[in-house]
Amino acid sequence: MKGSIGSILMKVFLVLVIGFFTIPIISLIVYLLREGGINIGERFIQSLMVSLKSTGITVLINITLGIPIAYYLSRNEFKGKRAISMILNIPILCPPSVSGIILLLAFGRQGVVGKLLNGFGVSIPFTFIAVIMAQCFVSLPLFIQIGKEAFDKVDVEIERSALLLGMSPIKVFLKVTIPMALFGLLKATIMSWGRAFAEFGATIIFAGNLGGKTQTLPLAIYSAMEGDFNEALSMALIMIIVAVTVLIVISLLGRKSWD
Amino acid sequence: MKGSIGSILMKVFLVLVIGFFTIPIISLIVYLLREGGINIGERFIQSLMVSLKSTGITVLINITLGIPIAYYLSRNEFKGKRAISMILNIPILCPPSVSGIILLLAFGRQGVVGKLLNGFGVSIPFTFIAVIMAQCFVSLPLFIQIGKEAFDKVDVEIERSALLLGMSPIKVFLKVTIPMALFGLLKATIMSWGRAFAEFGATIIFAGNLGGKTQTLPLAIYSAMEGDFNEALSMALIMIIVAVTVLIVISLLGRKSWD
Amino acid sequence: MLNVKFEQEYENINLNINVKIDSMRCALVGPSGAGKTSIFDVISGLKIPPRGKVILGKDILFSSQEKVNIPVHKRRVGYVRQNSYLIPHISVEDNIRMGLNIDSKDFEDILTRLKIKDILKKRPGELSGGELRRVDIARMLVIKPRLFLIDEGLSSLDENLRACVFKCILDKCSKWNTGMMIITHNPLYIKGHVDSVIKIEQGKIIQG
Amino acid sequence: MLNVKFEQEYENINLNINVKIDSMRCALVGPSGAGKTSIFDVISGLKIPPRGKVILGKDILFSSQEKVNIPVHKRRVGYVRQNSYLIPHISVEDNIRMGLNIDSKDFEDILTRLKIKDILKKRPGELSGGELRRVDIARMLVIKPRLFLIDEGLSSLDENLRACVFKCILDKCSKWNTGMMIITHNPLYIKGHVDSVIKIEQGKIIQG
Amino acid sequence: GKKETKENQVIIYAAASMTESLSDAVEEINEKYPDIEICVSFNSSSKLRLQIEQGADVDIYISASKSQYNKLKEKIQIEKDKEFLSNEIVIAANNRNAIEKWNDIQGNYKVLKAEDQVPAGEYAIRLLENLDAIEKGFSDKVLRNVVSEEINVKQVVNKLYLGEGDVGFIYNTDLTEKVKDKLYKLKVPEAMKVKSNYYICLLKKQDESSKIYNELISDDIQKIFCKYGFSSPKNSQE
Ligand SMILES: Nc1ncnc2c1ncn2[C@@H]1O[C@H](COP(=O)(O)OP(=O)(O)OP(=O)(O)O)[C@@H](O)[C@H]1O
Ligand SMILES: Nc1ncnc2c1ncn2[C@@H]1O[C@H](COP(=O)(O)OP(=O)(O)OP(=O)(O)O)[C@@H](O)[C@H]1O
Ligand code: MOO
Ligand SMILES: [Mg+2]
Ligand SMILES: [Mg+2]
Repeated sequence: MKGSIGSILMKVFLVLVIGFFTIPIISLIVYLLREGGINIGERFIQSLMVSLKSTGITVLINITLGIPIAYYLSRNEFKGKRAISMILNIPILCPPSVSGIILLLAFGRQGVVGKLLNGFGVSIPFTFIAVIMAQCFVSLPLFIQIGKEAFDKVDVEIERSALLLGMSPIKVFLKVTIPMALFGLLKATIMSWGRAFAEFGATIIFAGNLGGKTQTLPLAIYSAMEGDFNEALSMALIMIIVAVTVLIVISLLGRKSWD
Repeated sequence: MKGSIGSILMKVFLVLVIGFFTIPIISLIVYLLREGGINIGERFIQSLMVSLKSTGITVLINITLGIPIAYYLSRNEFKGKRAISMILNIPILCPPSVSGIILLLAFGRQGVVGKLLNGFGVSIPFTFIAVIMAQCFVSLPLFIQIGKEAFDKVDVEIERSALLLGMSPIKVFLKVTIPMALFGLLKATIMSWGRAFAEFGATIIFAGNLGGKTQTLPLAIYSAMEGDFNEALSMALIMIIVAVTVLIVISLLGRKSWD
Repeated sequence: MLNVKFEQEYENINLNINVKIDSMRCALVGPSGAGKTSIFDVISGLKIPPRGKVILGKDILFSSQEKVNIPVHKRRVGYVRQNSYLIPHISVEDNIRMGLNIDSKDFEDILTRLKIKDILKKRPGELSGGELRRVDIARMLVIKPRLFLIDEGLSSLDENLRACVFKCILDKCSKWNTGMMIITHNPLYIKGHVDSVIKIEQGKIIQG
Repeated sequence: MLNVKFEQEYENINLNINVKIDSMRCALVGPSGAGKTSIFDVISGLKIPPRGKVILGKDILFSSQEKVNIPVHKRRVGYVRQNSYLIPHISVEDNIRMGLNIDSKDFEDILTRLKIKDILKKRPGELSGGELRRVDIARMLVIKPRLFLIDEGLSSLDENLRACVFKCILDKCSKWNTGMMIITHNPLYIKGHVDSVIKIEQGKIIQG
Repeated sequence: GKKETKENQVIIYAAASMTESLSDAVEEINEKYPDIEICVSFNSSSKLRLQIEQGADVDIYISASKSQYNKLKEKIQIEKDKEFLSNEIVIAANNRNAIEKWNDIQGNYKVLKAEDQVPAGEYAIRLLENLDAIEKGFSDKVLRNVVSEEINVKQVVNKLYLGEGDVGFIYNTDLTEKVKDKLYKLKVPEAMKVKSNYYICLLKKQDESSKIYNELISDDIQKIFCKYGFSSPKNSQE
């Protein structure tokens, strides 16, 4: 990889790929500058709030459920493990709209579980809770899969040696494992948050598109496209900027807690 | 994690999560059984072929570009690395429809790069190439991020020791690093393939929707939803089955090459 | 004082250990692959054999029959393993303080005698082999164990340092009334410092 | 025959090495943290010092001034490091065969004398400390190196085995006309087997 | 301090093509009934119908086509309904090509239409068939040049606007001020024109729902819709 041909090829690859991913964003900025600049309204703020609130909760759920499960899957061998790993891959393989439909079939008023809930007077679809469920459905598997990689990276012998010092397993987990897996877990958090933040297809079908309630930013962009293309693109650009800002903040937080 | 309370909590978590992900799929099967069974037509076969062909090429591109880049990012520190890692996160944070639009703004007939290409008589949108570009845009970053984790997992000292044996860096990479990172790379392949296979929003906007040419399976399912709901759900179920089958085959292939 | 009994089969060797140790300071010797490390692993709880029993003082640490298995972190066995497994992202000092269970006078004394004061701020990845080993010994010593195991812990130290470190270990162990066992291939320097020598060969105790 | 010169500063020590070795068999001794491993790392190319020069025979392996740096895999230096870094997912035999560069007679001879024939099918993770070390020695020996470095490679072996392994290394090195350098804290067993002893302290050569 | 007063909430599911106009109308109605909270969810008529069938809690549904409205009627009891607005399918062109007459579009242009199941696609086919009667083979020639069957009509508009497509079939209401600088419609013979109809359905009997329903079909509000290019259904012939 360090031979001169190899390293030149490598640079070509990198430039190609980076170009492929940056040119579209530059194009977006160029287009907006040319067509009269940024133009957003109340809808943007409203849906941004819905997005930040829902993805915040989703990420908390992902961390709470995802970290123990990822750790468990990383450290234990048991029968049924492959099946679990398959099941966790399915939501990643489903087109989001299909995810939305099957969530509706399961938790909708007519759904297998939904009917039961309905008996207790609970109706999930088209509520804020549905937004969170749709986001968890698509992002939790991502968190678990990447989180598991992060835990796999931590040498078990280091954990075992820490036990010798008299630290309880919980303490070892919190003080040794988590810090060593931190960068990986951070990546899992960021990527699953991004997946939730960008989620569109499952949300619009399972949670609907009610302004201020279930209309997340991607849905608002979709709605804006119906009327004002420029507004939609402006929202898209600001959405990307917000997302990148959140990214940077998360990485800085992670960096701090690392030291 | 092995105390009895901990392990009970863990089991509860697992059951909850597995339930959350399986109930929707079971609901889908129940619904289809109740409403007259599976019902698919020519559109399914046609779009499945488009999907398998395009995702196959996408995965090849991901592997070819992704493995060297992931390895490079894993083993080298250089300024600009954080920027690259940021850029690679952006497509993950973009709602797919936004990805589609910015691809159009960049590579469309009127786009920043597209105009140039148009001068040579090349027009990308509405072609099979556009399908692949859309898929790469959303799946390559995923491959690189997970692939990097996989390479991070490999102890650099083992690589360095292999160099001492007189193996060239390329040989060390192929015979030591790749096999040690294999499971992680497999996961990267599977997840990026899944992401490409399930891709909808970017494809429909950048590549359009023409049966037999640019209509992938998720697009066909979406189209069917407008008309025949049962057909749409049947396609969704078979899509999931095909996807899981491919998953299993990939993991088995990986397992073989591991030994 | 210590009673270890266990069986375990591997492809190339069957371990069949049954040993009773009454002395406070004991050496374990034998050829490579005889099963020395395995005994320490079983005592410390890192290895759980299919059949076996470990009794330390009056406490049953492990018994496959009675289904007892005191978890590793409750055994208070200080165990310097053949390899070091320090926590890489924190400093040497933080590594040592992780299980700290003694007063600061003893702590300072150990740091001084093990000559690790200069490297307290470094990360484990920046240490030489012998430095790593001394840090490992220090962090296992400061937990004030009821039993202290060293697996070839001193062979990577030069003669002067080895004597100094060994003396420090012996002093602390007698002060705390802690039993000590050492695996070594170098019987010279332990002579006179241990009360008994256990010899093991091919997975079996042949003298001890 | 071998000329090593380099400078490197660390927080706790400055290494300033300048040594010329003419003997074919040489021992490197000195207290823990003196810089022994660093010298081997520089010779083998694992460590690239900011300033320095390494000449082996007539070849410049490294020179910061002339911007020469022969990559590790082209130096043909066999280097048994303080820790083992075997490839975990393949068998011991496959590990050893990875850099195989000698005929099968020599190969068989090494396996026999290092007593690793019984464990060829095992994975590195299933080996004892001494077994691991012998495998490591074997895999570095079978590349038929032009220079063979051992960093405390023999201290984890019992006396009999140590003598046997050392003899095997010496035999092969003389047969191939390979230079040998060994780091040890146990000057007894090398006595009579090496032509010169280099002493290092605090990052400086003090005798050699 | 959340406005979670459920009784005073009216939920409308409306065809996506009404996004701009209905938002305007709702604002107007809100001034009259400040104590009623009106929430609107926009999506394609068929997705909305599906959601209502699956149990969405909806007061009013507005469909962009008769077929979706009919399908819903089979499954769910509707309190009141009305044929409510009318729209027209038109041939739009981007002004980067100088296309003048409707029969110019058989040339080598990139044609966009909504897919057949979507109302706009269905109407486009009907328009082509009508025109085929004037010029034999016209329909086939145009359909051969279709580069994409978009999932909704707005995608057609956006891609025409960006210049990725040359010609497309869209609604009259889609030719808003915002796109008029780049898009224009081609004249077709009056007799061949294809109209589409919007249906509004009241799904709940409650007071508030009825109030809003009545407001939406009132003449005052109709005027707002007309401003956006809709017309009253009276002068349409389905
Ligand atoms: N990467 C590094 N960063 C900081 N300090 C280092 C690094 N590598 C080595 N050192 C320091 O350089 C000194 C010499 O290290 P070296 O490993 O060469 O010692 P050594 O003579 O092999 O000692 P030992 O016998 O304990 O293995 C030590 O004090 C060590 O802490
Ligand atoms: N996990 C394992 N799987 C298979 N075999 C094992 C395993 N652990 C140990 N063994 C075998 O058991 C035997 C004893 O191992 P042990 O580590 O106890 O040896 P030892 O006496 O410490 O040797 P050394 O002095 O070389 O460290 C060895 O032959 C080793 O190969
Ligand atoms: O239901 Mo629509 O208005 O044709 O998207
Ligand atoms: Mg051992
Ligand atoms: Mg050293």
